[in-house]
Amino acid sequence: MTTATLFGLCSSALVGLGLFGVIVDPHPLRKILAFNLLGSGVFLLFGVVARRGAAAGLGGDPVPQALVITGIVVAFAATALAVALVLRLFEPEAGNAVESEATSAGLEVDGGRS
Amino acid sequence: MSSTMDAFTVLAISCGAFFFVAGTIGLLRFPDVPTRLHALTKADNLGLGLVALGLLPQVAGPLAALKLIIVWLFALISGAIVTQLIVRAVR
Amino acid sequence: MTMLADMPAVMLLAAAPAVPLLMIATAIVPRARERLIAYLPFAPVPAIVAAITVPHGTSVVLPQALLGLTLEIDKPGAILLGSAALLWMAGGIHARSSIREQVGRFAAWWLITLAGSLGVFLAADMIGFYFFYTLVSLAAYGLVVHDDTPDARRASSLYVALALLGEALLFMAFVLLAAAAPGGSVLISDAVAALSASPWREPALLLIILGFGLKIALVPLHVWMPLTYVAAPTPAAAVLSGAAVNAGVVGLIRFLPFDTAMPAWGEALAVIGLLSALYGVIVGVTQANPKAVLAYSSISQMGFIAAVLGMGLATGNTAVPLVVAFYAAHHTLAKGGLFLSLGLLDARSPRYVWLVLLPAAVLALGLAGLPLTGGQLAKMAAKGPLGDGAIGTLAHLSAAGSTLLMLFFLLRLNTTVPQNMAKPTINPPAAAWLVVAFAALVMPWILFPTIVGASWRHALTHKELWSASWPVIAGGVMAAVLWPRRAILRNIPQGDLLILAERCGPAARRVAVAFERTDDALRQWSVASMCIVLLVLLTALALAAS
Amino acid sequence: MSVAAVTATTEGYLLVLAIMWPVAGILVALVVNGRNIERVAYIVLPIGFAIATAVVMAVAQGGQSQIYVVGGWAPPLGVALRADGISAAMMMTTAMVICATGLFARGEFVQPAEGPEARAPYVFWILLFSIWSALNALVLGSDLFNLYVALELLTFAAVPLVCLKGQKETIEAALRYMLFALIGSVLYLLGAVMIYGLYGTLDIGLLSGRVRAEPATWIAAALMTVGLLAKTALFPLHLWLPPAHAGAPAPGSAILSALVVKGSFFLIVRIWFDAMPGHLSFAAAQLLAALGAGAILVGSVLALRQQRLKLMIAYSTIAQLGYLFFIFPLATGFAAGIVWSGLAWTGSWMQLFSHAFAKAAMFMAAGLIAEALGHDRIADLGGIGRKLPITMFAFALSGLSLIGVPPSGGFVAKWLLLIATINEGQWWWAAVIVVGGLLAGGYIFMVLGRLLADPLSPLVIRGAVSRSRELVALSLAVCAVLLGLVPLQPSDFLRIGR
Amino acid sequence: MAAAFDIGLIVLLVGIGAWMIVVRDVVVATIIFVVFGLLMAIAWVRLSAVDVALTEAAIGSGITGTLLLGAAARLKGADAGGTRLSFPITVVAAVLCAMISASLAAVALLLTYPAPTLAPMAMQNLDQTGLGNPVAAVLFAYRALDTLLEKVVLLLALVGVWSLAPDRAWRGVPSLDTTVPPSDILAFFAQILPPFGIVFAIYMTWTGASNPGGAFQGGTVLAVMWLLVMMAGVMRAPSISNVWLRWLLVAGPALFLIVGFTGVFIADGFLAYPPAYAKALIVAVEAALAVSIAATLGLLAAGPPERMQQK
Repeated sequence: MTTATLFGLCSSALVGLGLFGVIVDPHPLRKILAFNLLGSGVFLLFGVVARRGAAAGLGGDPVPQALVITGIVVAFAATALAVALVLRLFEPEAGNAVESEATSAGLEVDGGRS
Repeated sequence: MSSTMDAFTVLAISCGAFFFVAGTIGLLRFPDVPTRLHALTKADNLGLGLVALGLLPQVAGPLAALKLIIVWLFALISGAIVTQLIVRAVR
Repeated sequence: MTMLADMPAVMLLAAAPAVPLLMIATAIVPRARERLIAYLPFAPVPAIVAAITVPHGTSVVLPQALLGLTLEIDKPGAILLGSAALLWMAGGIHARSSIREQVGRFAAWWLITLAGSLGVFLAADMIGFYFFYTLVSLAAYGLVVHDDTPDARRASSLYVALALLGEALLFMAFVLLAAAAPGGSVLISDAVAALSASPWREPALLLIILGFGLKIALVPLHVWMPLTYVAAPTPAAAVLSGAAVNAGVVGLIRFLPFDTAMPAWGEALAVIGLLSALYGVIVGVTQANPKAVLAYSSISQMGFIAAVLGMGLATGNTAVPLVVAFYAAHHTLAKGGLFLSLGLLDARSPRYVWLVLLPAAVLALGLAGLPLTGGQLAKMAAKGPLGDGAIGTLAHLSAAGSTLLMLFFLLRLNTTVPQNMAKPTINPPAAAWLVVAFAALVMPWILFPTIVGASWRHALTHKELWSASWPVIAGGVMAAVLWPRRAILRNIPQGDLLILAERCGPAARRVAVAFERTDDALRQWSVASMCIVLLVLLTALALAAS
Repeated sequence: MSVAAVTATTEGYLLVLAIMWPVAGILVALVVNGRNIERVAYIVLPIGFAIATAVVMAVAQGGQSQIYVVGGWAPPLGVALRADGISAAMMMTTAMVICATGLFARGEFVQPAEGPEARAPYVFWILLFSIWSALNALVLGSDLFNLYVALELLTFAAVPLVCLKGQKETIEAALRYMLFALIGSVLYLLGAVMIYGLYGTLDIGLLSGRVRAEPATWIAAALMTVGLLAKTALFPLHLWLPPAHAGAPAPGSAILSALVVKGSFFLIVRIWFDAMPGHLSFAAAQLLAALGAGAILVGSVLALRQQRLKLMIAYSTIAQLGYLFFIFPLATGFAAGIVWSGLAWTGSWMQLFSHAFAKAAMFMAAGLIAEALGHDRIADLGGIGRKLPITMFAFALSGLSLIGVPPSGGFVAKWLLLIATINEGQWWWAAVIVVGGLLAGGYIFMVLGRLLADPLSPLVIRGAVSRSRELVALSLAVCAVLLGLVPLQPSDFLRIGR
Repeated sequence: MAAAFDIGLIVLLVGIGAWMIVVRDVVVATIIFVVFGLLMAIAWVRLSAVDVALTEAAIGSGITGTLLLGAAARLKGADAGGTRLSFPITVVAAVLCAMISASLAAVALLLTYPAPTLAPMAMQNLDQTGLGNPVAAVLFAYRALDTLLEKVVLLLALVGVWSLAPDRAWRGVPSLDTTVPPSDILAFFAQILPPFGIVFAIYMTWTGASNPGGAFQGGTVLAVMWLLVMMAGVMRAPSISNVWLRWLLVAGPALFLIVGFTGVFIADGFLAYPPAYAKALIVAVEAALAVSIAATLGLLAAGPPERMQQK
């Protein structure tokens, strides 16, 4: 079994684990962690694809490698936004801070269920 | 000459590995985050230092040796910082 | 489908539905909206002129910017158009003086309904027909709900629900027709011509009959009619019962393939029609409210029309559309006139009540085919298609029922008049109403020769007079027997079967609650995210199954 | 599009402009003082609109796809942009709705005349530009990874829009949306990398010639499709949509419901009709349509049961999205044995465009009503129709389009789709479409009835509603109606490029 | 031997990943995640993707870890955990996820050689870009559009994070240092490390043109240094309405965009470079990007402004 195949299996396992975590973890921060695990699994598959495409004196196909770099940055941006949302949601005084037109519209949205 | 050096390398890296194992056990067994960090940093700093030391005779030139030492130093500093941050996080 | 060079005729044709729509456009300006009601009587003027002057067969294809609609006038269309437009005009005159609240809104709904009501008689393509049909069906909602009483709200909710159901059925029917039409043509004539060979013939016919059956209130799809006519303001009830209902009649005329004999469908329709005719009478005599009696009379009359259409379809009689249009036109004027007379009675002092009641009596018995009225000719014309079989005989007998019902109407009217004396505030002019009543009496005599190809003198033979008289006499006898015993007739709630249907309410609610529960469950995070995973697996499997 | 066809067309630079012009707007908006941000919008919106118009003209006149090879690096190494009929039409719809929303939002997101820069206006305009850029990138992209970046750009712009008001409920809704959308994009990415591993390219045009029917392809395609379904909020993956779309401020809801959910749908169509034509099995198409049917039924019934206007409209969006998915069984051409069936194709796009206009108008109308009344409880809307006749008219017109009453885009869409169901012999979907229209009629008239009714208690109007904002809503609703004037036949324009 | 190492690494990765999912404490899970990230970096090296390894270590583990750790610490008091799922549902979820894993594993095993690759094509065209690192060539030449859009994504995420600020704190500063007063040791380290870090970041950005490294990695190192000094209290967090800060954020993407449009006039089109100046232009763009990335990532990790700046 080649390195690529081995890491391909690893990637499959990580994707499954990440998905499982996203589904079952009740804590939103844990969901974000699990999402990152899931993302790592997906990125690893990029690595596997790149490794398999080793040619022209390169250890791997540079295209998927470059894509992963972009992907990691995007995943970080997503994590940052999600974390900011979580923090804002669980702030002790959350919800009252922005008064402007929020309460005046009186719109109640369906309370989410986790 | 080289056999002595090799023996030194083996010895140093083995010691380093021992510290890593010890640190890992501590990480797993200790009750709370600060004590776990305690185990981890000791193991990290010493273990890594010994591994770097052991590798010194094996590298090509003085520049590479310097790199190894710098790596260790940076690991020391960043380890200290990260430990501080983690402790702040859990406190 | 040639576009005639005759521009005034074409313009008139287009103006019939366009003028009311343009009048609505002015409603954007609030001040104009409030004044709009004063101009309601003028909205149907182009239609009246068009119905009289435009040569039959004239057609116009509007530009694509106007949906590319095709308008065409033929004889049945012209008869229906003219009678409906006349009633709309009289109704408009009545509304101008009787509607006092929310006049802007009332006028807007009125004009939309009017445009649709007149447009359906002219539309020659399915899209245009559906467009006008939708206008007349859905906009009538605004007229029904106008008074905003609990009854009006209940009636309008039911009305709009069933109207939407009818729309949906017809939408599907038209799609089936269009799918079978050659070259994607949406012309009604093409689609109906292709229907007999269509693989979708049976479902299409079923949907057509159900859809239009809702509009003409065939039992058991009639439940909305009594509620609606009672709840609507009088002028609105007049135009709805007289003119708007003909949208369903014209639909059946246009969409049933009379050139092919379809005994099964035709006889089924005829039987249901007769059933409605009978049912309307039976339930109608139990009603205390004259408006409700009139509504049940409409159910009965429309049932009669359905029976004529059914027999035409069964035998492949292409003369039926014209006969039915003739009959329906008389019904339009008579029924509309009767509703308007209700509005007049409200305003008249007791001394002059007979001035209203007398013409009303003529109109009412005309519906039963009283000799020398227009109704006699209408019934005569219908005799041909009905034939001499069981159905024909039964249909003829139904005239006795109509007489009974109409006499009950007059008697109910007479007993309720004193209660309505308290509000002399409105004073609708009687002239317009008299014109309608007069037209109901006279128009059939003028048109009769062109319908059946025989002189009106034919109607004055002893045989015909007797044939028209005995049902009236029979009905009179029944009324004389029943009226004193009316107390034993239990007052069946308006909408009769509706009360049974409303029992199904809780069941419907349970279904809705089940949907809500499903949705609640699916919106759980864990369930939804598991659905993703499950769907990935399912999709992959489904892709493999190729 | 074959390999040889990957050469730029003369008007191709417009495609880059369409994506980059709003990006330039974002960058400028970030550095200017917040006070000037609306002035930036006054420049960005009309010129962006002009660019979209120019693309439509170029596509229509050329009669073929407009292609731009970015940086001169042709696929598979580089990335190309491509505008075909549907992208051009999407761009136009996007431009119209965005510009209308911009006009509408002028009244809501203004910097205060005095004092320092305020949060909501600053953020709103940047998000608006971003959504525009992202949508243009989505409809023009022809590279699966480039599309992924565009998709993320869209999500990151949409999420803050949900919670712009800052209430706790909206933040919860935004978080839920964000997390669910993230799962979707990760699955899409997973599918995309598998495709690259299998075929060595991410370019949609090249893929169409290379894709083979094999298990790995099916898994990859399933991952991408379902990931995108999560972002489209197709039943049963709709958990995030009602609170998010109902909680956002009115202009935000308009954009989210009208455009954002359509972005990922567009991508699903790209995958099945451009990247892997002929690989969608009958069973899979039926599965997608079945989910659509579920969306129509559940969404409509739930809309009927809502007590709040915005939630009702949000559930209506779920239902209306369902119709779009009939494109898969009906336009693929299973019955005829050809790869393409024009009726359902045109019908589905008409549904998308008309729903975009109608739903934007409807959310705007709901926003104005909520602004005037201070609440949006359907039961207590009585009499508002009298105070805001234009708003009510806008609501009614857009509602009629949703029901499918002629003349309206919704009618054209349903007509074409229904004829397609008959032609394709899949009458079971016809029943769903008809029932859906009926239920839509139910929830629209439920609200219209309240709007027309007399108020239960004297109406208290909390704030004056600007006439110009009412007219914006009305003009969008009129757009939905005007779409009903197109001929009832397959559109040649929407076929350009295939 | 190599395979054994790989297998060990994989077992460790999966085991740690599983541990992270099941462990109860959020903070512990976060720490495990950081460790996981570092192991991932090693995995990337094993897959001959050094550029990615650096990115993973810096972003995937480093700055993400910082962010999550801070969040976990702040959430300690809050009752953020919902109810755990019932056992049967958990089992169903596990089975479904296992099926996904199994199908992915099947794909991994089914993939055949020769694998399709763009490596030869990337190398052939490398000369035209003037770069020595093919990954950089993909990022800044072949697929520059992705990179540019991704910069916008970053900025947008930042706007999104900022949008969560309370209205009264708009124009304020992120509260990095509010939880615990900074310790002297931290402040000490935070003063010695950054100079090295900055030098390293510049080197990394510069060398990225021909060796592993580049704007992302360099920018991230810069961001981490900045975060460090802010968290240690050595330097105050800036107000988000600071004009200079906003220019800093925009500079990289703006230069990228301008260079892109310049390509329309001096080269083959948008985001094309004339071969003679390709390297110079790309390095200039990378330098500007590194600064902007540093600012963006740092501010993303710092979170929304929460209070006004103390004068």
